[in-house]
Amino acid sequence: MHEIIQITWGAIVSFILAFTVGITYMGLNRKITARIQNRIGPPWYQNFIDVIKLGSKQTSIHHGVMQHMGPAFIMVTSVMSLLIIPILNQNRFFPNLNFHGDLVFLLYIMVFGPLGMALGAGQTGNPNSAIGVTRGLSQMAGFEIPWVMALVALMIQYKTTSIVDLMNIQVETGKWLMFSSPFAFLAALLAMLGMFRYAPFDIVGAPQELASGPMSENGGKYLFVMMSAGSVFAFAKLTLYVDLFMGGANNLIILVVKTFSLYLFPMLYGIVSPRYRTEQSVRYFWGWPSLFGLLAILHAMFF
Amino acid sequence: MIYILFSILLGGAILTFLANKISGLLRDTFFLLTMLGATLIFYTQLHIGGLVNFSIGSFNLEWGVNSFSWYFSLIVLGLGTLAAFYALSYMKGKENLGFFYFSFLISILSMLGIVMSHDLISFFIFWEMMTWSSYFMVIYSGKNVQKNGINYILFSAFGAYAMLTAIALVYANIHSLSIVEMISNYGQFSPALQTWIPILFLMAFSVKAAMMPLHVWAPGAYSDSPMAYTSVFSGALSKMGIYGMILIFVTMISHLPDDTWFREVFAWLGAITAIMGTLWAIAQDDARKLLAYSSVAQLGYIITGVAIGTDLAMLSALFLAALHALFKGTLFMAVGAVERQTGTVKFSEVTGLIRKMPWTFIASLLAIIALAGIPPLGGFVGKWMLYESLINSNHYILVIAIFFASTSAFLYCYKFLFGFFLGQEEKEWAHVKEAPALMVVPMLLMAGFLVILGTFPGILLKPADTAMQTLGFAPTEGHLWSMSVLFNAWGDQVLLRPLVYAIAGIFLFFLIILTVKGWKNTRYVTTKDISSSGEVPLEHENLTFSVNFYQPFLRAVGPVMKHRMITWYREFGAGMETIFDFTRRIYTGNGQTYAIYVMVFLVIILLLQNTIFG
Amino acid sequence: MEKTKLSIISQIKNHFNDAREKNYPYNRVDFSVRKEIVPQVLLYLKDVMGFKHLSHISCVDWLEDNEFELVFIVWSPADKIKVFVHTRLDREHPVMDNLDMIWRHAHTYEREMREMFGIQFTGLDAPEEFLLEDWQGPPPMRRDFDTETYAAETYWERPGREDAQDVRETIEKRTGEVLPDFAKNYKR
Amino acid sequence: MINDKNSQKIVDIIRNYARKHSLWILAYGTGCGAIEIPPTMTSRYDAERLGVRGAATPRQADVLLITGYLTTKTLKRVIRVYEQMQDPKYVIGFGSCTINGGMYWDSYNTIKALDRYLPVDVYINGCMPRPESVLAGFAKLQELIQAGKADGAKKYKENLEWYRENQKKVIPTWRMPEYNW
Repeated sequence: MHEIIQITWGAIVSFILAFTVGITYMGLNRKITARIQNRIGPPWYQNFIDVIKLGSKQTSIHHGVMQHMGPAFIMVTSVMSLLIIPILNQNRFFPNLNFHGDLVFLLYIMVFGPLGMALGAGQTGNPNSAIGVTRGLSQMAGFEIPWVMALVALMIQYKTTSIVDLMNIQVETGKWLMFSSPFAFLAALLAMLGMFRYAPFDIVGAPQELASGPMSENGGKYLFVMMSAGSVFAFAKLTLYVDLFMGGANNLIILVVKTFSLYLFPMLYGIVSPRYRTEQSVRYFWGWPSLFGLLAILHAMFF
Repeated sequence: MIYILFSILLGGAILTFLANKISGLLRDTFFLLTMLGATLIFYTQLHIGGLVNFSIGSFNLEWGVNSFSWYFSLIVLGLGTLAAFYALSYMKGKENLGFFYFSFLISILSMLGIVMSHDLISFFIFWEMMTWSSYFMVIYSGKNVQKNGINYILFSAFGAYAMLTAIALVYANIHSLSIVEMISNYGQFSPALQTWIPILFLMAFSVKAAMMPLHVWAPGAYSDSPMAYTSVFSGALSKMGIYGMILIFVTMISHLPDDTWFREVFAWLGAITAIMGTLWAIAQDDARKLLAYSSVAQLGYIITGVAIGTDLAMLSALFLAALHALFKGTLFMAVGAVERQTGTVKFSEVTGLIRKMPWTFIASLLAIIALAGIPPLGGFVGKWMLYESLINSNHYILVIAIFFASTSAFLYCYKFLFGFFLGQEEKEWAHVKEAPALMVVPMLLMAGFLVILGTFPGILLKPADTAMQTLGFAPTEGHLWSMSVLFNAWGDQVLLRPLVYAIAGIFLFFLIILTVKGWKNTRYVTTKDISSSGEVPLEHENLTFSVNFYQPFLRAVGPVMKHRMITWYREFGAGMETIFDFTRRIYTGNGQTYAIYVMVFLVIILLLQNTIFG
Repeated sequence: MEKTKLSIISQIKNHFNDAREKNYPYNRVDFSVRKEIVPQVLLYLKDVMGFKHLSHISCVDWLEDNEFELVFIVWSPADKIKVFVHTRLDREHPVMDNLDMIWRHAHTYEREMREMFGIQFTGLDAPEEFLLEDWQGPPPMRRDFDTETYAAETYWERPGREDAQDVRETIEKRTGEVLPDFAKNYKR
Repeated sequence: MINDKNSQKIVDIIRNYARKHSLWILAYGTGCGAIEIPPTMTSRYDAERLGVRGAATPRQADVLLITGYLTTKTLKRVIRVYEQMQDPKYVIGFGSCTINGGMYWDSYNTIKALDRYLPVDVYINGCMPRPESVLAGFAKLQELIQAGKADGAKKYKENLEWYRENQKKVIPTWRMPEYNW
């Protein structure tokens, strides 16, 4: 009972942290984009205002039960990843649900939400939603390959499928995995571009062609939950990268610094990029990123 | 007891067939009673380890149950019973029902016979019975009966010949047909035989398991037989191939001095089967074809697990085999329900059934989640164990291949659910009603079992572990299998329950928030009320996107899918035809020519006299 | 080019005796023909003389003559010459042959003309409306259609402000100078 | 606690603040006004600093921006889009065409006063209004929202019959789902 309360409490606190940081990052993204385009841009807290506004929308519509549940599905992914991914080294922040083999679990729980939301998007009957979903799934089949290759490289190099073990190894040796297995880091970094779905990989939402794709029929409270889940998930993913490759973090400030420096990569890549077509995007991930992944596996096998 | 079981099934089959002439109700009753009686006897009366033997002529036949065959009989009878209930409703009003039920019961009987035979001769007989009874199902109805039936029977015959050759080789060497003796004498075979006997057996088994070069029959046969049987066909009958494979791998190949390449080849064949099956499934528009290719792909994972052959891999293969029977059975039944209610199985024709057939949707949703391997359903457990075992046994590239297949599987999973149940609700399908309870309940039962397995995989893992001990595996951490605890490849504990509870808790929490917030101002609108630039779609206008669903993805993987195995076979067949055609011309029909042949033959014989006979 | 144009004129006049031509500068030639032979002329132009492309079909409302004039513009990509084929229809019963067997896209122009001028094309297979959804008034492009009255009747007009002032007067009053009257010099 | 008057006031202040500073516009690009939107949104005038941002679909949008004349055919779509938007929602009429018909005052298929058909919160005058005046219009709308006076949606709901009558007058075949939220 005590453990359950502790984990619940930890989930709530880390959710609030991830929500705050994630939304701030999204706002900073807009600000930095604006500055690069020589605009003043919205304030950094603009996304908080947007989320509150979406939350305070008075009416909302849905096309059926699956669409109604869609945002809840995607929230499961976000919060479960937060529960699995250790926020700080040695679980200093809050105890999580870590177990040995959680990397594989994470890979699968990461698609739980998107698939659930895809079902919701499908039920709307809007063709744009379905097209967006097919694009998203295709792209996922693309970027999961280098991403899994990177993870497998780590797993075989250190003979573990646990995130905590990988973090402890970095703490013990004092060497970040991004230096000791550089190819894995490269592959994972390139896969991150697809994971964040910023340009040139923003084929799912593509406001100009698909009218925001799977979300096109969601407004009000549904979009509110989705936006929150997206921000939380973004932070969870960044934390995972920090945990795996950058030695974790000993306190929250270091965590924020590390995650933000990582976040700059897809963001800055995206600002100056146009958009790929779906098959180009899929093939991109099966090109150089997968080659790096292969090199990472070879590196892990023979060195 | 095995006698009773078999005679009940055989007698029931004949009685059902005969009763068809008298009345439909009697036939249905006999059919159900037979299935239920067989299941009841199997669960209550059959003792593990019991052996019966009797002689026919000089052949000593031996039947018996061990934990390993018990596990597979569980799959056969569990799925068979549910499919029998389903069939009653699904087949209502079709022709030749006596024949259908007869073949159904015979194929159940033959599958049980296969797993319970302890000698090669009855094994072969049951194997052939299974092939023929399922062949009758393939040609029972359907559009491309000729093509698919011939494909199926040709490949099965090829497999059967391979097996017969192997049996003959075994008999020639040890003068006994007992499987136990074959295994115990395996070490004394000559090295060539040691390689060839397992290869020949594996050929036969991989035809049934639809492994990569021999899978050509599967999509056609699965999609052409009645769905009530296809769930058994794909769920249980293909597992007979897996059963044989496990037997061969454990008893023979692990004794080979150089078994590594053998295992590698088969593991890779399994992985390629998985990848290609998945890619082809993505390209299908026919739901039955999609599921058929998906079955091929799923069996690919199982084959990989069997071929790797470590404790965890074998366990995952056994677990996945049972799981595949559950979810693929459910899905084929769901397709059958949709087919029965709407008359079509094309994704591009039927949309928006979710509100009309909610229970079918729920069952297929759960089955799809399990198929995709997404937690918290049972599929994840199997996938997870497979990955762990692959990583632990140093098959790194194989992990990537399997993972690619399993990620791409999401594409066809979504296509299945979207194609039938989601999308715009059309006036054309407004009349559709939920399938009868007899069809829905078996689906829901199996789907519910999948949910339970996600939290308590021990229900299946325990018998699987016992089965593996029969095969001579050391009891792994297995003796610790409790209901909801898994062990990863390094022997660490994984508690499933907190994960499942956490997922359920988070989901419910946010669902309640979503529902309660602005409850009064949340409205349901129809699927015609969509934001399509202010345009209101008319009643007959269907905007659902269901044609060329994954075109960009298929374009990206295009080069891989250019080559089809069936084309190769066709070319091979055409080549053979040319050769035969040429050979045929020897017979000109002219007596003079034949005289010349005789002359030439004699001359050659005379000329080569010394070389050949001297 | 002039040579080609002349040869086109002579060829057409040979075939269709009552065609009246007018030779414009540059690459334009006009013919006026009876409405009955328009399809023949166009077919001849298309199939024999290489005028493969129908650029436009337009209509002129000759209210004073009580006639509609249809103009078919065809274009020869080889000769770089365009030919205008004029024909006149009775305004009371404007009926014309359907041309979309010759050029598929004539369909679009014909639908537009049916809606805007009320010209009936025999056998035009397009029951639904084209540009004007729910239009219930007379064909709006006819010159006897009074669009101002129609608009005033159909659409509510904002009355304007109470203190609205005449622009010219106000400026003259404010600045004290007389503005030149541009409109005086403009002849309609 | 929640029904307490003071706390409701605080909630209202926060809500109005959020609504004011986060205007997602659905630019219904009719007529020539659509070309004034890009300069308003991009580097030169940068409306995003006011929290104005494009929305892709009516479900997500707060402000319906009608940028020019409306033919009856377009009006039908605009009404549909407006009714698909979710409360609270605002309408900005853009350019003199929406106010009194502008240069299309005598056109046979162009409506002359938008507020007969949809509840307009803010009109922006001009033919066409420059981006500065567009920004001024947004500022005015924000002012109204802050004061709680931008209640066009409420007005529409209350006077639905009147609006419907006007709409049906210019759209004879009424073939739309009913407004029911």
